[in-house]
Amino acid sequence: MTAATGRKTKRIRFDEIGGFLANTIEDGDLLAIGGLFKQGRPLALIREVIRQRLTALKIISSPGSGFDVDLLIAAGCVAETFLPAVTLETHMCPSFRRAVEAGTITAHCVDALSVVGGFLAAANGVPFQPVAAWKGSDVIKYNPLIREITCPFTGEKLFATKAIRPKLALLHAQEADEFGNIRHLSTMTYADQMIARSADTVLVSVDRIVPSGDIISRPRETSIPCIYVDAVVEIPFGAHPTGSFPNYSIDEAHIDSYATYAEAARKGSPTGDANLQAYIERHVIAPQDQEGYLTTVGGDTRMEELVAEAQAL
Amino acid sequence: MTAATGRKTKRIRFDEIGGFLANTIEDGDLLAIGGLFKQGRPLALIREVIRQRLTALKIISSPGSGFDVDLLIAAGCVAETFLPAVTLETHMCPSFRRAVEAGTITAHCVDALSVVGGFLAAANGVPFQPVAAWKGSDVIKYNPLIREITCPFTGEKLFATKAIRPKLALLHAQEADEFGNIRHLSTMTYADQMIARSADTVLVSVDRIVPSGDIISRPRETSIPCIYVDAVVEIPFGAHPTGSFPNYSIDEAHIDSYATYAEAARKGSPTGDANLQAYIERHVIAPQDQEGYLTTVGGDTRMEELVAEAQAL
Amino acid sequence: MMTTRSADHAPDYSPAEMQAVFLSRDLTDGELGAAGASAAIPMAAMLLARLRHAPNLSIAGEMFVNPYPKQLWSSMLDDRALGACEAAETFLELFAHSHRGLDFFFHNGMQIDQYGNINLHHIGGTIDAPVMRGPGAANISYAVTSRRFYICTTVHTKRTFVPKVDFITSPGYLQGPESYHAAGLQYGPKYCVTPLAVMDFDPETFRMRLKSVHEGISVDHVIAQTDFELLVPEHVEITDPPAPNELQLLRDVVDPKGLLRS
Amino acid sequence: MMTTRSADHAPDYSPAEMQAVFLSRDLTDGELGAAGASAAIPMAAMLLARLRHAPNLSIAGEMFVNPYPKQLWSSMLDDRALGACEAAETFLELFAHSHRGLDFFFHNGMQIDQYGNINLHHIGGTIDAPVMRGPGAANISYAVTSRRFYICTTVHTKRTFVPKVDFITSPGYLQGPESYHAAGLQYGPKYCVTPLAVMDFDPETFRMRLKSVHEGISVDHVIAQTDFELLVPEHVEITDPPAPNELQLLRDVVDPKGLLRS
Repeated sequence: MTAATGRKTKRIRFDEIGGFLANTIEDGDLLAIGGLFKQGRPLALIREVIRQRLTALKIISSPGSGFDVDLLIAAGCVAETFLPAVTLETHMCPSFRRAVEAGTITAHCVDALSVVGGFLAAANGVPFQPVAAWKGSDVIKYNPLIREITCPFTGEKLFATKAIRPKLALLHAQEADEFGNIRHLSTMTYADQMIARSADTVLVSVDRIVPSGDIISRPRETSIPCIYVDAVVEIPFGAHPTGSFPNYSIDEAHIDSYATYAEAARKGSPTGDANLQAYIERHVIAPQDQEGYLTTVGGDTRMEELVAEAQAL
Repeated sequence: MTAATGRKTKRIRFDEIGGFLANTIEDGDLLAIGGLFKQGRPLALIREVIRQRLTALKIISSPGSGFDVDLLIAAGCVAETFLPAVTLETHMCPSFRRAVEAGTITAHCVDALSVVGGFLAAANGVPFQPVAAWKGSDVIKYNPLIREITCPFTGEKLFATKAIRPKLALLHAQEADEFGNIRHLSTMTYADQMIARSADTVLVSVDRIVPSGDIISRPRETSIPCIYVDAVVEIPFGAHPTGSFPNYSIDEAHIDSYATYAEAARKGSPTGDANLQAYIERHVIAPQDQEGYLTTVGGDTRMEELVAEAQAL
Repeated sequence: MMTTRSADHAPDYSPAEMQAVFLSRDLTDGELGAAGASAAIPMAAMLLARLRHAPNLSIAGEMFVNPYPKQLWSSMLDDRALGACEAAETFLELFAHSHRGLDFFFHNGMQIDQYGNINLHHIGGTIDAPVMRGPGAANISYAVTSRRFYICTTVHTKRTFVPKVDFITSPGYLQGPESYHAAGLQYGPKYCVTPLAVMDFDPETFRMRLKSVHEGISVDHVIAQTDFELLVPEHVEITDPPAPNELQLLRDVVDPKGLLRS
Repeated sequence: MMTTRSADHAPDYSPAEMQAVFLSRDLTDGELGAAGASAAIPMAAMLLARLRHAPNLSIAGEMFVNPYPKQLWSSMLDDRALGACEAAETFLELFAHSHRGLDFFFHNGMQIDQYGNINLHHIGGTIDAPVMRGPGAANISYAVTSRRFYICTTVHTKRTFVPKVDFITSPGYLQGPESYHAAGLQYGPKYCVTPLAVMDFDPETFRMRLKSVHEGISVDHVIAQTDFELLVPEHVEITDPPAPNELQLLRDVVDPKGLLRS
């Protein structure tokens, strides 16, 4: 038996992303971001969120985040974060630090188990996930996602973390078919599968759309089935400057250059804010499409380097 | 960087299975069985459980079971079952029916969510899993694994199913390396991964041991990492008469022939019990090794048919 | 209490084919549904719907998404019966289905009662000391998480269609509206489809009601095979038989080995 | 309060290499351990142990099992830093680690106090209105689920080694035995390893105690860089320097690009 004819595609074009966002998320909503730290972050989609001038967003992610969250904060899109760790690893996140210290955003005090447990509970269709850890940490004193609970079998005290249901999840993967079956080729999938199952709406950027027959030939390798995906868009180097292994590596130099602007702005350098906003204008607002963006970050030459670095691993 | 030298193998020989069982499970313990219904059931390992004359076992499984459980009951190994569905699909399970109706075993009234939730809770290191379903069913009135619980966030009443920690899990997969990294090639993995994470000890039979480098070359395809596996044994056609796709299909004819013996015994046919025990003697007790067993079920000719059937799918 | 037409000839399709075709027509494009273990008719219904009028129907059991089998098998939960799939999942998905829920599910039963409750556990005695112990049921949560379900059975006799099941494995409408609402149930069986007839449920009393009889089957025969008072409207239709193109797709593509005719 | 030996020459290894070598020696064959995000030294320690004396050591973070990287990277949680692996997992494993637990884990901190508590959240002010907001910590559960942990930091100054952390991101021994036991904690930091020295914890008071200073570092210098009263025994050893074969394996196989020397 072969695939039915007349099946609707879930593939959208790059220039339809803005419209998709307009229909699925509003100012103040909870937005979930896939990937972790500098890998598999849907940066092309994040840049469109900024271009849409969305504001007062609540941001959640797998437990590690950095560049994209900092950029969203610098662009004025964020009111609250539910992020266990926010770091560029080699630097702290300047715009995040600045905004939290200035009190312009609320950085909720959460950890990995509360966030992952919240995604897991939502994916499992239950209102909470039990957690048996956390003794002695101040994080639990301030964490808005957790409550104490008593085990009905053993009587032991433990914690419950609340189900998290983002309004929209933005993910990046390496491959998908046009019906929204997603395939990660990277070793690390992080929380992408759980996030897809927990969110009301899911938009995934991929490096490459593959034929449906290719997906069907290897069903074990589908990481997120189409039933959890609302739209898929092919964006070459769509995770840049984060990596999309095994296809291309992390552009550390670009992240460092952003961090230099953002750190100068944080420190109150006279030209700091202007330079940071110029970065956003140049790399986020001005480009009309992904090709335009890639031109601003080194174009084919730089992308070939990142591909080569990934291949050498 | 390459694999360290001096690493201990987890591979055991067929003739070491008995000793492994003797060291890891006792009469009355909770034994978990992987696979589902007629696929991926570790029958060669189950036959060794019978040869070891283990008794009064408590049996748990993924939610669907049949042939192996019926055989264990017919051989007198079982005191209690925690099995949502027990069926040969085309027949009911005769020995199971007979034993429950005669009151010689206790068949606890459980369902899929309670069992899967119990494995999930154990795998997650928490004492219970919340479940938001089950309204209106009599199963919850008799299910020993569940209690009512109140959500600490919403106040809603729901259920908790208790963590299940089997003493030993027996699983079957298609491939593994000698260090116990398991790879399912079948489309269906059922609850094998959760069972491996929930059990105290895990023994896996596989169709084929592959080089460690093969596992490392495709890490996404490792279904159960070595840290959850205590021993692995290569047993060609080790799931027979259940299937191990894509390598070999289900031997329905053999299962039917067993069912005929068991059903006659259940119905009290004069030769019923003797014929059923003769089946066990011939196929379980007498064979000295897997080759000996395979000879009793049609040998190479029959196995080639089952391989061909799997390849034709 | 009469049928509108009667058939003089034996139908050229099997009862199971009639059941599959009827059910397939009730499935809507874009829906998400699943079936349990012994599910040849439900699988045929879903595959046929996907081919004929619902290309965006998603078939997602607990552990796979959108199978493309080359033929029907009596089981639905092994690799053989799935053929190729768009995704292979695990029992973790059992919980995931609780979140977004399903649009439809199919149930079977050893006993089915006048309120659409289903029993797969025991007949006679008690659950701890049954006269006859059934297979049990893998999954009883769909009464809560599936927005509708179908009862589909290959046996329609007084032994299976009883006034009150000995054990409620999966609830239908319990003992009627009061108990149904008191239990907090929101969904229930839409149709009960047997080799003889199609039944629905009276919206006032939640009792089973004859909707149509299959070609060649009399209303009296259905009543005689049912051990409770089946609600029978003045006018009972004959189930619309399989159209040629339905039968052709069913036999050529879905069930080339003729499992539903055996 | 004197060192047993002093070194006249600059060591031919870096402080980070000393830390990695010291930690590697404390890892035992057959153990299961993990490290967090910024973990070049812990990763080096585990890889070196696996090569030298612990071939059955399992390295399993939340999302991978037994990586074989070709070189060290500053992160440990991306494909680049893992190289090939024996298994790729997901964040579901975070919970799985709670079940069997880990034998060891590595922590870092913006502030570390005399009881081994770690702060990655804020310095000054409050968590809601911090003077300086840190990155936070991905995972704080290992204080409960790991049977021991190491504090490993690349900075040993009075700013990092404070009497009391402003915020307990991950607990060490809290405020000593009474509070530690009252909180129900069972495990804690074994060693605190810095570019200057190795500290352990006094079994009576749970306070940090100097164990050894690295070659070329004086006890007084460590004291001067620590903003709380470090317990100092009569006799402080010099940390056993890397043996030639340790350094060779570390540089040739684990860290061929010299990340720990940069």
